[in-house]
Amino acid sequence: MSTLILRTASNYLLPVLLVFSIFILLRGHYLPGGGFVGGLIAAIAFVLHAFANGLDNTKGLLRFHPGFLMPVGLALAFFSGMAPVLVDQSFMTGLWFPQPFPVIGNVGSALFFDIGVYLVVIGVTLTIIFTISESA
Amino acid sequence: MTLTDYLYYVILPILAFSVLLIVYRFIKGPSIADKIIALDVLITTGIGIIGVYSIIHGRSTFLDTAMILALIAFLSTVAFSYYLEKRNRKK
Amino acid sequence: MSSVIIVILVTLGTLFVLLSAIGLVRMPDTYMRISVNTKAATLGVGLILVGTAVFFNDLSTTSRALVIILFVFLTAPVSAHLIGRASYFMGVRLWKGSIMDDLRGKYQKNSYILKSEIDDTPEDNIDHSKMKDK
Amino acid sequence: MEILLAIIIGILYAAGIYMMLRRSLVKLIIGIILLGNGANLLIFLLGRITEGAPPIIPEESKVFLEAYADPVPQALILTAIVISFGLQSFAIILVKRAHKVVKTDDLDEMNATDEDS
Amino acid sequence: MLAAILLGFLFAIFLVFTGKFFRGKLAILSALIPAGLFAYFASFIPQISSGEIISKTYQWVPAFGVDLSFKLDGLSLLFSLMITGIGFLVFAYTASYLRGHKYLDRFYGYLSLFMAAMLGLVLSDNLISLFVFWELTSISSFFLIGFNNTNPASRKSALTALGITGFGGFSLLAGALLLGSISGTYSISEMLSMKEAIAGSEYYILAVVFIFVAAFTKSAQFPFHFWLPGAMKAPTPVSTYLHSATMVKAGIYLLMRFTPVFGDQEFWNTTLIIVGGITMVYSAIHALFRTDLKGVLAYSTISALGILVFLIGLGTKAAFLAAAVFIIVHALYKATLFLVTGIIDHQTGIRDVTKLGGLRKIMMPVAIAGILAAISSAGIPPSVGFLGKELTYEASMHAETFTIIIVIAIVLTKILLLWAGFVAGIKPFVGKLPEAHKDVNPPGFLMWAPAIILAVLGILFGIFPMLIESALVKPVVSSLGADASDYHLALWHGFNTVLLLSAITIAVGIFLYFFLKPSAKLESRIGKLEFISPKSITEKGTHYFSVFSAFWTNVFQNGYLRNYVTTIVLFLVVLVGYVMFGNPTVLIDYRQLSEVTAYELAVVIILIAGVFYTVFTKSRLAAVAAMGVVGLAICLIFVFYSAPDLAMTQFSIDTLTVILFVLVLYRLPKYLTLSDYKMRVRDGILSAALGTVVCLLALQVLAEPTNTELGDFYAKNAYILAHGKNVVNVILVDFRGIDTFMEISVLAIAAIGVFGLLKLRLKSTDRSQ
Amino acid sequence: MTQQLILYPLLLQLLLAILLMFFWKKINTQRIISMLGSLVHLAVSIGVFAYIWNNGTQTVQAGSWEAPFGITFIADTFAITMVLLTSIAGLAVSIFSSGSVIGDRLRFGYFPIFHFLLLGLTGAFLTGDIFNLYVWFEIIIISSFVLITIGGEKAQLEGAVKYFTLNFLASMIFLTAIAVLYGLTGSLNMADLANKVAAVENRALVEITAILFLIGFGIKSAVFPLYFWLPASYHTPPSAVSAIFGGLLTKVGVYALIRVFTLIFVGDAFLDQILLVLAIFTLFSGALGALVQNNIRKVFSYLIICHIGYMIIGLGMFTEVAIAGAIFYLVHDILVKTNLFMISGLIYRIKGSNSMRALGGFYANYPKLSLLMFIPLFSLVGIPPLSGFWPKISLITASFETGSYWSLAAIIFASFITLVVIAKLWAEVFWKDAQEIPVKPKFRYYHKIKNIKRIQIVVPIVFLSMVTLYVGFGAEHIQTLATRISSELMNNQQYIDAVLNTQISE
Amino acid sequence: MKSRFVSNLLLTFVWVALTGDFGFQNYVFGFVVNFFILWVITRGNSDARYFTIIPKLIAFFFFFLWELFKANLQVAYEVITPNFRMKPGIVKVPLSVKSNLGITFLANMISLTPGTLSLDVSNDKKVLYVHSMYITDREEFIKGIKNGFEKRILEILR
Ligand code: NA
Ligand code: NA
Repeated sequence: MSTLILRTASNYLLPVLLVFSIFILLRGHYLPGGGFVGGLIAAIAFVLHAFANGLDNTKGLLRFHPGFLMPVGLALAFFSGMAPVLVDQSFMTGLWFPQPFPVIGNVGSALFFDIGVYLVVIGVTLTIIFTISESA
Repeated sequence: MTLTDYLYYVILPILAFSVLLIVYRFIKGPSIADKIIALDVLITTGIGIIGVYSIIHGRSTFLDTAMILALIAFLSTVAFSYYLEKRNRKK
Repeated sequence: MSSVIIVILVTLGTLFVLLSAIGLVRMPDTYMRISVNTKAATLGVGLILVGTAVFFNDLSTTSRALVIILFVFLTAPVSAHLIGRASYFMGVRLWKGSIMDDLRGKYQKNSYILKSEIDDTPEDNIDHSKMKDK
Repeated sequence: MEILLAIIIGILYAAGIYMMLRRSLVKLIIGIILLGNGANLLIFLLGRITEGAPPIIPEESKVFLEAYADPVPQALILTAIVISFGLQSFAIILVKRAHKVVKTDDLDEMNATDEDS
Repeated sequence: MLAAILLGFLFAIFLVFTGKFFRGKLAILSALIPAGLFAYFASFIPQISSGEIISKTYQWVPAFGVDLSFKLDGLSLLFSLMITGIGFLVFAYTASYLRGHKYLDRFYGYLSLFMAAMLGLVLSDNLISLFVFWELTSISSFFLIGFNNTNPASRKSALTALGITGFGGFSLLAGALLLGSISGTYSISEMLSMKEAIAGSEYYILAVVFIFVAAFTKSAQFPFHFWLPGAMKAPTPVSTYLHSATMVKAGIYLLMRFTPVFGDQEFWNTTLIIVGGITMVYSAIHALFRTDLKGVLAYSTISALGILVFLIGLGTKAAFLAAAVFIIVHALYKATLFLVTGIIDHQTGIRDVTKLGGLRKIMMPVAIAGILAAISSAGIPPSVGFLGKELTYEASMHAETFTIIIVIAIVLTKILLLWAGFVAGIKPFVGKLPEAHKDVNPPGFLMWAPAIILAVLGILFGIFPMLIESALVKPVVSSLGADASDYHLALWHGFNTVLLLSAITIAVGIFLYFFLKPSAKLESRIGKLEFISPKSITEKGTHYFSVFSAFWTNVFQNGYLRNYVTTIVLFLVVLVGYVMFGNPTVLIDYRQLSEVTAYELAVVIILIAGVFYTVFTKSRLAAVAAMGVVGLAICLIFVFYSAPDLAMTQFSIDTLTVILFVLVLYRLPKYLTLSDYKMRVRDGILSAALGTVVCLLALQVLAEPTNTELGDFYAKNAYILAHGKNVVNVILVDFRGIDTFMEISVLAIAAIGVFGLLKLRLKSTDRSQ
Repeated sequence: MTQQLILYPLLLQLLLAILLMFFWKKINTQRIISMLGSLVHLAVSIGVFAYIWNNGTQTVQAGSWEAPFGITFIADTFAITMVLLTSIAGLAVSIFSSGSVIGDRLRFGYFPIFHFLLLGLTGAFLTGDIFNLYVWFEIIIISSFVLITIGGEKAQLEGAVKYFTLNFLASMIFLTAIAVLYGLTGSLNMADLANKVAAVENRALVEITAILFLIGFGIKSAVFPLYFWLPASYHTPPSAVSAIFGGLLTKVGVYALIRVFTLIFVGDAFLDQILLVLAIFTLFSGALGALVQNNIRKVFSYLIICHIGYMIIGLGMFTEVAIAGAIFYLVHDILVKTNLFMISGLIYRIKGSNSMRALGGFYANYPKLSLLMFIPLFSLVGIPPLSGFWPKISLITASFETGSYWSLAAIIFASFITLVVIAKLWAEVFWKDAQEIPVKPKFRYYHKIKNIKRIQIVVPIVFLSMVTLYVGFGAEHIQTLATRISSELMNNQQYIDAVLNTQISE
Repeated sequence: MKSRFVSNLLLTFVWVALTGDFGFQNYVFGFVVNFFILWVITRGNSDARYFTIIPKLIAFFFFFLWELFKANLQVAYEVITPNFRMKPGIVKVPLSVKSNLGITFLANMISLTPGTLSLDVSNDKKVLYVHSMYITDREEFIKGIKNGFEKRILEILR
């Protein structure tokens, strides 16, 4: 859509939404949120940007095909699930750093798993929507 | 009457009534734009309801949902407008 | 004390929301319905959320309430603009009591390029007065 | 409220199937979405509903101090919603492609693969 | 013994890989296999005639109680010798008959496969392994009948034969398993010792019926007989080997094998007499109306098989004796006649008996074989056929009931068979040689020698019956559970009624031969009755059955998605409704349910309004927007009932769905009102019924006690063990993390699918690749 | 590491799927990874199978959360047999795909999705958690949606719309059933459910739940009157896809039915009766359908339906013998149906058609291939001693023992029609003279493609035919296996004990 | 480079506000998070100055809130009284602000105040089309906007 107002607004909303998405991702273990919703919000930020600025501009921002995030995210989830197997524990057993980290709180394999979810969701949503837009 | 009772028996019913009015407009239309704006207002009202509800139950957690509503509702309006523009252009 | 503030804020907010709902039902054309709602509901919800912030009276809730208000105020006018312009080129008429329409003949059909002056290709532009009633 | 929810669920199931029984591809998708919502709400309801007590442990505590809603149905529904979303997005695109390639929106005209024997 | 049976299989497999060497001159070497086997089985004659039974068991599938146990007694020895002996001649004959044929190696492959299967069948003592071999004979027969597979008629006959014998096969399987269930064993020998138990079982009749169907189909008994004339499409060696000498006798073998188990029961005897009787008369009459030599032979074969069934049904010692002899008789003369017919066909290209004559001038040895076989077939002394006929008459006259009818039937049959034998064995060689056949080449030695050998044996055994008496006939009778040690085969038993009947038979038969010539006219006359024949009834039945199949298939698989959905939903509603309303104990408990508040009511109302609007609006965009209302309402319900995570997710996903819809929608056409009012009402009722069922189900479940063990465990351990406070999220990433992992995998797969659907455009040349 | 053993087949497929996504456009690399990976998977499955065979049922608690709180994975003989069969069929189809699926499809994620499908199957077999089973089913169906539409040809899309809708409906019914089950018992662990469902007093509700599962799984396993999606779609995708679908997709539905009805909903006469009736009609309808088809892939599709009836009838009769028959049939059917669809692909490669009317002359022109194809075709018929014959012994015996004569009639009827159908197919495709089919320009006919591709197409057919021959001639082994599975299933307490009495190791 | 740093700092504040944790560690963490985001969207800030405006915006916000409240009462009166006394129409308002941000800001402010709705900006950015419910006089109306919101916005932006 060629509207200046939307274009301007979306350019400001993009970083805000991305910050918000990471916020939602990291707090998910304590409060509502998590990788899934976080990923959706990040994706929505880019989609909004694409609506306003055209798909090519948004793709230019990303510099790689969003689909690439899917295997990356899945691999991250896979290795966070496999890590315990390497120390002779059951698949997807939570491994935790003994001390909580500042801000994020406890860091463990579950967090990496959630980040994997986050990446996959971004990759999936953007792949779907970008592909449709391109072929529309 | 406590604050909770006031919110529960006065405020929420008013908001509920507003919701019904908005849905009336949604159904009546007549233009698709009316429906879209009604949906938009409905979601905004929903944020208000969640705000009041979180006071009643003393759980600020519900505001997180309201936050998502506020952010994302915008996108569907954008999408609808995008559709209307594309559809008209196609003709 | 805070309880009184909350009641005032929430009541006012709720009334504004109700107002916007009534406005949505009563206003005679789409543009005015958009116009009324963009503010009344926004303001109403804003007030309610301030009330919420006051109620919880902690930083995390307050900041969240503020973020919501910010989002709502940031997006509502943009939404209104998008729906309003879409209505115009979809052919939604102004109310019969309207007194002027400076947009007439300014939107180019199909491309929706909006001009600041009427140019010499009127047939390419959107003009509601030339549209047939449904 | 449970009764109303049960009725809503019934309506969602009925509406979903009704839409799936229409001949339009778009209605088919809408039906699928409605049915999916019905199923999710059913899990929610049958997991028993609790008002205003999200299963989130209070900040200062390590365990719940008061009543909380059963988190299990919520987790199940979250998974189910996301899966449904995947299926629905695929279905929407499938319908788009099918419409383009088969050149009809009428499901009744999509019966070549059953007939050609 | 296993090796003897496997030899044929191994040779068949061997041929698959080395076949090209056996297409030419080396083909004759194949005959060494049946020859060797014949010698092997012949070496058992002394033991068997002295009353010994040789058995050997190899383990195969003990889990099923199936083993490869073989038993060589009189009955199986006779059949083994026939299989290998005639097999040897047919193998040799084939080398000449199909000389230079492109697929000669395959033919030998099938033949040896068949031979092996047939040997296995007659030697098996385990009923299941008998069935295994039984089916293998059907399959190898399928390939042999369809050998000229580019000919549609050939294919059709092969299919018919397989269809009917296959059907019989399943019957045999059922019978075998039923017998196994009754007796607790599949060993036929052990079943023999349980004769009383089996006969007394409530399943006796059923088991017998299963065995009958198997035997009757295989041995072409009325009304299953018609596959056999059809099977004459096969090359003549096949007709000779399978369809006169061996395979068709598998049914006879089965009946004989089970005579000691099932025999002496009224149901058994009566059925066999009736079926055999009808078959022998019916098909003997039919033989009269054929002009094709192979047709004549086919019907006379069926008739002969009928006689055998009939004799088994009589169930007396005399009958068994007659049957044993007649099997040998028939194998010898019928095989000869087939070989002869094959030679005629091969040399002249004609099988129409009305067009043949005087061939003795060209192929004297063949003529001799034909005439000798005809004599044996007619039961004219001193052929072995005379022996057979005498014994048959003897047995018939001692039938317990309806003796007169039985005797008349058998005499009539014999007269007609005499005619048939003469037509096939004599008529082509006598009279004038047609001009067209003046230049016909005489057949090679390999062709006529087997015919001569068989024909001569037919006479030889008649003159010297002691050659077969103790070696073959008596052991067979004792295998059937009768003792015939006091009986002696002889051409001359003095003047008696039997001799009189014999004389009448021969006289009338020869008279008939001179007065009734086969003609196309006669053939077309019987053709008019064809519509009531079992064959055409079956064909018609098959036709209607396929019409019905198409109907049934199309009723369900009619191409309309909505009908499929209707069926499934209807099925669900009916089944669940049946249980729900059929159980009065199911009650709804309203007391436990919570009250409704104003805002909840409002949300419910907008939800319902949204749903109805979605369903009934005529605008697609409005429907999508209305789904937004529904989504919001559900989101609020999730908020009210303590599920903020759910509310967030639900709302985000709804929004994304809207975006997807919107991006796709304007490419799609507008709604059309496609279904009529009636259909909408019908669908409405069905949907409402489903909705009601689900709603009631939900309420009933709510009335049941709850168990929150799972949630409590999660709540207790979420922070302490899993270091999280949002229990829902902890479940998602930890307690049930695999669900989540797979859920994102679903998303990734969907995205790949969408990507492919939209981006992949096959080049037109790549379509359908 | 050994205690995680039973997860290895699953994790390996997951790893393969993810790894393949990284090699998105490098199709040759994908081919090699897929084939080698499948080979390793087979080796691993054999290893795990041997372990289970020797050491009995094994369980793993994912995330180390004790049952019934975490997700349980359990490999009893049944599950691990299914995993093994999946890996056999998977290896065959992986090789076949390398040779027969065109590059364009491979460039759009064919192999990753293929391995996701195998992952879903493996997961569904191994899981001991009802909701987790739902999730695996979803992996399976979304993968199958993608595979059935990949390439987006007209017929594919038409079939896919129906395939999607009805499978989605099945998923929703499954989900509804889970909702009710959770509402009744508050549990998701199948072993735990077995105990809790038995304790529910309101038997009518239990029966309704069972019916919901029956219908949900029944749609997936293509039982009458729920099978419509199958004949509408199975012949439309590339034959490699049909092969894995035909072999395994409906079978996972059957697996779930058997699992649920031997573990959770046991001993309900009404349900057994319904199962029997459905099975009889399934046998009947599938047979009639196969009889009237002309496209060989459609013939096979209807035969899939028909033969599902054998397995359901075994479950419905519910005796140890009957279930052993069902299991044996399952083993046989997976191998043969996979092979048959690959064969239809080979036929298509050779002649460019799958229509019986248009085909012909195979026996004259391709005698060795014909002979090869003979093995699965007539194994399917159950010509003894080929594989399809043996389970009928158990099934027929069971129908005598339970006095279920309708079952007997249906079994024989279906066997007979299968015989007729395959014989007819043989006569048409193999015996009949070669027909004139217009040559498709640029079609990659079998005689035109590279040798390596031809090998990739034929080798899996030979491989599966050999396995099928083993099943037939080594029936003793398979029957021993089937009997062991059957007795494990009939004694569900051992399953329950294996799950609920597991010691959690730290 | 500098503007990037400023943006980063401002977003860090947004982060801190969102999390409600004003500890030093959270600032550091927020800075890292936002650094990452800005890295992802390198191209996203063609208007490099925009973040410097935020404080002024917040001041403006409170002024605006009052305007909003006042004008809302007017609409409220209109909505709840039976008769309409409106004189609506679309007016073309020439623009003095030139920057995208300024135009957007102005248009949004106009929309948020009662009775007026910014419909669209011409592609040459010269005029803003505004729908208003109460147009007594076209020139008066244009003047009101130009002297009110536009003037303040121009001040803020300079
Ligand atoms: Na979450
Ligand atoms: Na908004």
